[in-house]
Amino acid sequence: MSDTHAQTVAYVRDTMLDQQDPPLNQTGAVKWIRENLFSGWLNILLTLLSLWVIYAALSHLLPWALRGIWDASNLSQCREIIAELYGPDKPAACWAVLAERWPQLIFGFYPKELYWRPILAFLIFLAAVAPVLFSSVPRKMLWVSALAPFVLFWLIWGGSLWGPIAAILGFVIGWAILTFAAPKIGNLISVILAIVVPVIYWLTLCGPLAGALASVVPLSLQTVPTQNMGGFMLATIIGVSGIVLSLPLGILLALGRQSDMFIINKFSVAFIEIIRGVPLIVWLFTASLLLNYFLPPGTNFDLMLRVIIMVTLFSAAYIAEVVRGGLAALPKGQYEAADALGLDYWKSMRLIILPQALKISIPGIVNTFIGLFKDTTLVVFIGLLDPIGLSNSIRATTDWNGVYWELFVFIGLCFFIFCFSMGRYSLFLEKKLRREHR
Amino acid sequence: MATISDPPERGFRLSQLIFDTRYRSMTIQVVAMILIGLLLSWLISNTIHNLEALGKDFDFGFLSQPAGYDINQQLIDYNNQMTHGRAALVGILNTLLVAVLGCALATVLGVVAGVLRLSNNWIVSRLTAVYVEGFRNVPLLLWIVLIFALMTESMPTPRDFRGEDGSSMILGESVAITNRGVYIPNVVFSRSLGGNEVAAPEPEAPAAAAATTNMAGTYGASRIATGGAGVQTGQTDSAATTGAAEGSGAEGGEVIPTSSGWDWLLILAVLIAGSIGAKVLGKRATRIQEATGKRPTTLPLQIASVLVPLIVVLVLLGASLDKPELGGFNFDGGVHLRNSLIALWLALSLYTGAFIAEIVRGGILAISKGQTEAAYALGLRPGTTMNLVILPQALRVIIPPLISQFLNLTKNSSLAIAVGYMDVRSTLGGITINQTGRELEGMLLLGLFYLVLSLLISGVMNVYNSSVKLKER
Amino acid sequence: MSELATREVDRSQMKVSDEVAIQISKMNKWYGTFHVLRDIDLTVYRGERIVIAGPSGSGKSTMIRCINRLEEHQAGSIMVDGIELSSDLKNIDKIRSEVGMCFQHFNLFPHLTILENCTLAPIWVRKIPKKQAEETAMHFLEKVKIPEQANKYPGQLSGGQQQRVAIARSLCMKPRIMLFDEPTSALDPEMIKEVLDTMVELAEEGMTMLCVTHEMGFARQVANRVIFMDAGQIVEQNEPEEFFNNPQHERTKLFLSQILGH
Amino acid sequence: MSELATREVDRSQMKVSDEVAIQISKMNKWYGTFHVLRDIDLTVYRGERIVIAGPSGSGKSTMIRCINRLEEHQAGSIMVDGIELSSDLKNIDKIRSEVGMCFQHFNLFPHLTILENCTLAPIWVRKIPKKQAEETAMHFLEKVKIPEQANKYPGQLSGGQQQRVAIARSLCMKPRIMLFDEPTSALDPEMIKEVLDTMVELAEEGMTMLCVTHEMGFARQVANRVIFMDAGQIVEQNEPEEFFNNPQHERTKLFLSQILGH
Amino acid sequence: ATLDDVKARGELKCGVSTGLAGFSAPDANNVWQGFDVAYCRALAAAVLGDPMKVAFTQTTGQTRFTALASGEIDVLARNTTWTFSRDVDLKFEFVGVNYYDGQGFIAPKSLGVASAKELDGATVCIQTGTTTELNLADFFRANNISYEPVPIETNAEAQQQYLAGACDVYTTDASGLAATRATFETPADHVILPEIISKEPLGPLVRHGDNEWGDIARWTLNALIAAEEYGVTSANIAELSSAPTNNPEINRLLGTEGELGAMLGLDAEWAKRAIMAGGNYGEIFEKNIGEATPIGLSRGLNAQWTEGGLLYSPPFR
Ligand SMILES: Nc1ncnc2c1ncn2[C@@H]1O[C@H](COP(=O)(O)OP(=O)(O)OP(=O)(O)O)[C@@H](O)[C@H]1O
Ligand SMILES: Nc1ncnc2c1ncn2[C@@H]1O[C@H](COP(=O)(O)OP(=O)(O)OP(=O)(O)O)[C@@H](O)[C@H]1O
Ligand SMILES: NC(=O)CC[C@H](N)C(=O)O
Ligand SMILES: [Mg+2]
Ligand SMILES: [Mg+2]
Repeated sequence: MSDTHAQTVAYVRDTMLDQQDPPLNQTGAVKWIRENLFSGWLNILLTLLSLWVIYAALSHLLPWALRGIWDASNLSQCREIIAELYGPDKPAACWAVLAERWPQLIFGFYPKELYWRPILAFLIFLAAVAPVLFSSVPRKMLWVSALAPFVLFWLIWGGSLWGPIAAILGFVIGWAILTFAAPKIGNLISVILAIVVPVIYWLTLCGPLAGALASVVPLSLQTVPTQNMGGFMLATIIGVSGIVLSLPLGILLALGRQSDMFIINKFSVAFIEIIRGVPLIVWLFTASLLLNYFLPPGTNFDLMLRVIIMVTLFSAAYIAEVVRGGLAALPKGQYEAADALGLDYWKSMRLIILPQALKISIPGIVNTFIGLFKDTTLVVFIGLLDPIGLSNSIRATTDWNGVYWELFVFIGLCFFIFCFSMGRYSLFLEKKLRREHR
Repeated sequence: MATISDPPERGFRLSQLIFDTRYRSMTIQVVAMILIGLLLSWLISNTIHNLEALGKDFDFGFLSQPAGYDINQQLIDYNNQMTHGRAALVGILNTLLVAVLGCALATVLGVVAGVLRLSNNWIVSRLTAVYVEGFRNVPLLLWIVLIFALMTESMPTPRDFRGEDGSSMILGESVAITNRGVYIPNVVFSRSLGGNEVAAPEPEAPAAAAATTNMAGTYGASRIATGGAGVQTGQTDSAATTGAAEGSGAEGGEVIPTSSGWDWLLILAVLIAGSIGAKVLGKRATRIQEATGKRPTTLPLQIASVLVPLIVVLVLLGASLDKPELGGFNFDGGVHLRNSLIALWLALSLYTGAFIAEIVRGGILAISKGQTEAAYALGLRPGTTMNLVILPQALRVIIPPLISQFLNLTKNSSLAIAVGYMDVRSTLGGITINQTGRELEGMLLLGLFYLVLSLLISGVMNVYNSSVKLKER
Repeated sequence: MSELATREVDRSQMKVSDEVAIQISKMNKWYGTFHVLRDIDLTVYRGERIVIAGPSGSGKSTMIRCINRLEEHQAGSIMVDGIELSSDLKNIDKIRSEVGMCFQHFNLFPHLTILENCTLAPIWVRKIPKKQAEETAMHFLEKVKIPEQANKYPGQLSGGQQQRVAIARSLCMKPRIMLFDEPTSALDPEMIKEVLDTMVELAEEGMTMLCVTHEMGFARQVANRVIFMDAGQIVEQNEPEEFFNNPQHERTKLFLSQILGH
Repeated sequence: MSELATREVDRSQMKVSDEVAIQISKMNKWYGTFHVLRDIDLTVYRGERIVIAGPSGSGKSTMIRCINRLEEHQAGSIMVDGIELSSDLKNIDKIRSEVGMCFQHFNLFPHLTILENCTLAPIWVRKIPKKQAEETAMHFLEKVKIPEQANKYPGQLSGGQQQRVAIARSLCMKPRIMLFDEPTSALDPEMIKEVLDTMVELAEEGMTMLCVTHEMGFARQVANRVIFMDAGQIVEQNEPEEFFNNPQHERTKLFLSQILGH
Repeated sequence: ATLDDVKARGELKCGVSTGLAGFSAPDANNVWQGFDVAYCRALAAAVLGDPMKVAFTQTTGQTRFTALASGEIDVLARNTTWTFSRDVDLKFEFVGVNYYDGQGFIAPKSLGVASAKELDGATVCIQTGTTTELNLADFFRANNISYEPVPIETNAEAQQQYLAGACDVYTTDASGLAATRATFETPADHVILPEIISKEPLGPLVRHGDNEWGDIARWTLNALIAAEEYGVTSANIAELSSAPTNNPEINRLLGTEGELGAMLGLDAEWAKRAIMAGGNYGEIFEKNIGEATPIGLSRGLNAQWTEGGLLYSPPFR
């Protein structure tokens, strides 16, 4: 080695340096503004443009919203008040329509004195989803979640408590068959039995049993017919039932689509493609107009129920595709390891494959649910009174003829809050998953 | 050493139906088949019974009966004496129109917003986040209704354009934005391939026509035409001048400029030929680069190869602009983009654009930072890196969900019902069903139309998917 | 290997019975038209420890996986514990619960803790009470020296630790036959030693073992028999002593010269 | 390592000139408020082979990346080939086309074949005719012993092959300075030998090289200088001989004791 | 049979419009009010004994017939025009006429049109799925003038479009025009053009085929009309029905004489309850759309035949 570099060779540090603060232009507001807003002419241009957009939007919206009138009994009165307060031609909102009609927008035509029931139901619902959504909530709460659907049904529709109880009994029967009979008669048969027996029970015994019990101990709430439900309550009921019901169906369809069995596979593919290929609104029209053609003469069931079924099928097809993506993302080794341990198909699905595939698919599933919730507005076209439908009928009255923005803003905000928080939840999950398996 | 036992008998036992992997799946499938068959036949027999009970039959004859209703926006010839089938066709075309327009605008919006959302400019990325979250989290129906209301409530009526102090048209008096829609100039040809009518020799007519054409010439230079052909300023200039020359040169019977399908076909063909030419130029550049290492500049040539033939054809056809003018109740002439179309189009594009923005953002983020760094470390410029390294990879991630967004947009266009846009659901699935009472047949046809459309689109997607997959492994 | 070499394994202690554990005869397998396994004939007696060696791509993994029916063979027959492998689901389930497998790529279940990974199959297949399953699991985790990781998730472990979990998991089913596919590939030399020690212990307890590995130290110390495969065929099989010192086949000689020279 | 050790590298053959290739002075870098690099002073002469060692997280990769301006430094200066690294885009382009980099995680372009990966930059940056670029690429692929893989995609190669492609790709630009970030992390011992051989060859041709590695054999045989980093600082630098036999700093001693004991 | 279904359900399902002032609209207390609604209430009172046992379904011009055909509603009372094809081809049964109407146009005064014939080139708002749509097409074709239709789903939307100036005129049944205009801020700024371009007999309808149910619906309507003719009002009905009067027609109507109720499959007091639900036809008219209301429709053609109108109930015998 040449000795030209003697000064750089044999360098030994004697004291360790302390950590210094970064230079000022590397932190603080100055750096931030320079880097984030004014680096380069394109950026400056974009910044100025954005500032202008923000100014334009706010300068129109804010005065209108803040000047708003909260206290008036009809639109012309409201306009008079505005003219009096701010002079003519000054834009101002008439929030009074919300002050007067908000119960209608939220509960539809649900009897006023029974508002406590949907509110209580909503609280129970929140308690029931908590353990499903957040793993920090005690696992025991899952029992609440399992029972909640029945309680919620009873609270919202009223009627005898025995109906839901008799229905629960069906599930108990199925569970009993699975746990007690399976070792004796084999898995496949017991699964079939566990499905068939409860269905027979629901179709035949369930009703009379509930009736008999009710005649002994009548435990019942005032019945509220479906037509009286509307507004966000309706959207929530349809959305939540659709979500809860479509998930298992979607998973089954996804498994079917992954299956090697020709007929099962093709059936699942056809089902998924047909459902997804046609707009929801056409399906809703089918539910409201054509379903009666397909059912035995004389059957006639609730429009809301039909809508829920359609919405469930529709989102199940979407969920199936999302879950299929999750299944495909799992490495083949996971299937093999489960096989090598001696787990059978359903056990390996339940214990190994689905828990992982579902975790991967959660963001997609949540997005499907957001979509489903937003799509509940389409029921307005088949005569159910969702928030948009109600806004139309509020506008149809003499008092509030001509009110648009206030209602739209309110409805939009409510949906935004719902959907945005669902979206945030899915982000939260995504981050949590990333932390768990690096 | 134990003796080896013979392989067990290969006889067939009943239990094999359940426990043997080969037969088990057969058993399950046969059972499934039977169940599905039973379900279908049950549904069909119910339908037959119900139809009988109602005294209805299953018959598509209604498609050939006269419709009796008018449709405001027709891409093909239609009047209320034509059949329901024709009306359905008009609806189908309207659906396709708004779907194509929507997909185009949504892609532009989505790509721009997706890229801006990744911008390191804080305000810009926040603002696009507000756009994306705002549109994603509020029902589309609400946006459609809202935009529709915004347009009808806050734009001036055609009446307001009358008088001195009223609203005025923009872009050199050629575009009128009213609460009934937007009126834009139309491109017409004085030597149309479909043949031109000659104005009746009324005394004032030639003068008026000449005046109109002259005006086109005067304003043509300073105007950007937004007509169907997407013509640009340069040609408008020359075309309009030609029109003016035509106008003043003609004596007696004035030729009325019109446009026919043939003209547009010719223009389309020229455009396609031009872009093929541009592609050939690009290929040649690549060949030169491969041979010498230097890539010749081709962009101006490529642009010219598209534009020059187009200008020539427009001049030959004698293109001019037919501007909207305030008539009795409405504007006459030009192209009328109705409110319903605009509201639906904007709402669909803005809404879908928000989803596309997320897809684009995700696609770009999915290409790991390492790829950019590797390209930079090799000395590639950012532009080249984008073209050769990032985009080819990001597109694979982006295109499949992008296409399913297109599918969603197409299906969502059925919300046209909210603004009275006459799409296929409103004609075939709405008025026709209502007037004829053929809901079963009508809904079936409607569902089939959407199904075929979406199968076509997803077929295209599958072809794309498998073509890029092949390249990778 | 130096460590292993110093340890004296009393090979006579390990029991080899006359009972046949695995009987493969004239087994052939194709991937599409690619003939991976050709006319494999192999008899494994209960308690034998067999090492399978061979160049990459020679079909070692494929053969092991056929014994578990993770791959289907197309000709010939495989009998495990006297049961023929066919499409019969009941037989497959029975065999799989008797044959443990430790994968080249571990295939741990990332959504379960280490302990849950180990107890899952005993609880659901063997129907063992949870408490007892956990005790067994802890026993084996201690054997591979990672009891303190029991409540972590696989993602939180280093590669070597993961591989040891995979070994422990397959042992928790207390299988009579164990298949190891390169069980030391992800380990650094120090770790390799630990894992091989565990396997030696198992061997001493009389478990039937098939082990694909290139750690010839292990073969020398523990195996009854070394099988050398190439291009889908068993080229040579012999006792370790003979195999290493006096290879018969040209291909074997070439391979050994590379491995030993490394 | 034994192979390398047997090979006699004639260190005096490798040219080290007086010309300064890289001059780093008082360079500091922060990630947010985290001070990653502190007062780095380093002069590299043309033709030098420098090995950078240090515990994980000590800032080795970060320093290397600063030289390529994949990371921006916030204080002090870096001069490469006499050009100061600043925000000037033209300078950056110039420097990047002179400085090759081989990443710890390869960062191959998965949508291009091996050959296309190697010819992309020569064609678009150096403006070399395609044919000629391909010839150069094949030359380097042969050097790393994978010419037969030229038309495969990165996804079809094993980790070791990928790493060799990464090395070949960076060499195809014929850079005057090469930065290697742990170029042997994914290779098995046999392959490690091959790759190190290639690097020795390059060194003999007089390329300036900075190499982050823990293969102390390489350091001993090839390097002019070993730099030891800890907590964002250069703690010690010396000729290999001195560095290994007679470390000065406590931290160095501790580190060497671990590495050598392994 | 529909009657049994309704009785079993304990509720009458009635289709109304999506909100047309005076004809059907829910008030702030969620109670439906209006002229069409009153008929449904009367029918519910007759069949179920309680006028409040009605479930109202909002239908648009497009959805109403399918809703009725599919059995989603039992009766449609939604200012629907009785036409040949609806009766025969769509397989419905109109049970009578509760309002004789015709199609008209409304235009802003400022537009300066005096006649519909001056509307060449105008933009016209129409509700889709209505006879209006077809009449309009015929009218403009017959007069050889052109127009631009703006199809709209509900009356509320049409009103919005019209007021915002998105269409020059709005056309629908004259009664609907009056109802709509009544809700305007300044009704006086709008004129209803003199032309009535069609006949629009509006009435309730039921499905074809179930004649018993059709009879009940028909005779409930007739009972309301007859009650006005005979001077039976909600004020005096209690008195008139307590004992047979000397008018046998009234006696038969109110069930104090004869078996009319039983013939319908109802009890004897069905008509009495129907009338008590909201009064006789005249009372319903005056309360919901009459001259004292903001809608301010005069009886006109809808007066009793005895007063020069067209209302004529067949005899209760
Ligand atoms: N799914 C497959 N389709 C086609 N060929 C395959 C498939 N799986 C494996 N092969 C081929 O079968 C041969 C044997 O593979 P196998 O995994 O058994 O090799 P191995 O001996 O375990 O090698 P290694 O030591 O690398 O693990 C290889 O040449 C491989 O390319
Ligand atoms: N983008 C970043 N943001 C914040 N901290 C970072 C970032 N990148 C690296 N660091 C931190 O900087 C330090 C130096 O990282 P660097 O990659 O240079 O380490 P290294 O010496 O190369 O280690 P290894 O040998 O593990 O590759 C580490 O402590 C790391 O956590
Ligand atoms: N405007 C309406 O909704 C009803 C219109 C007309 N009476 C019809 O039956 O079609
Ligand atoms: Mg293998
Ligand atoms: Mg590093």
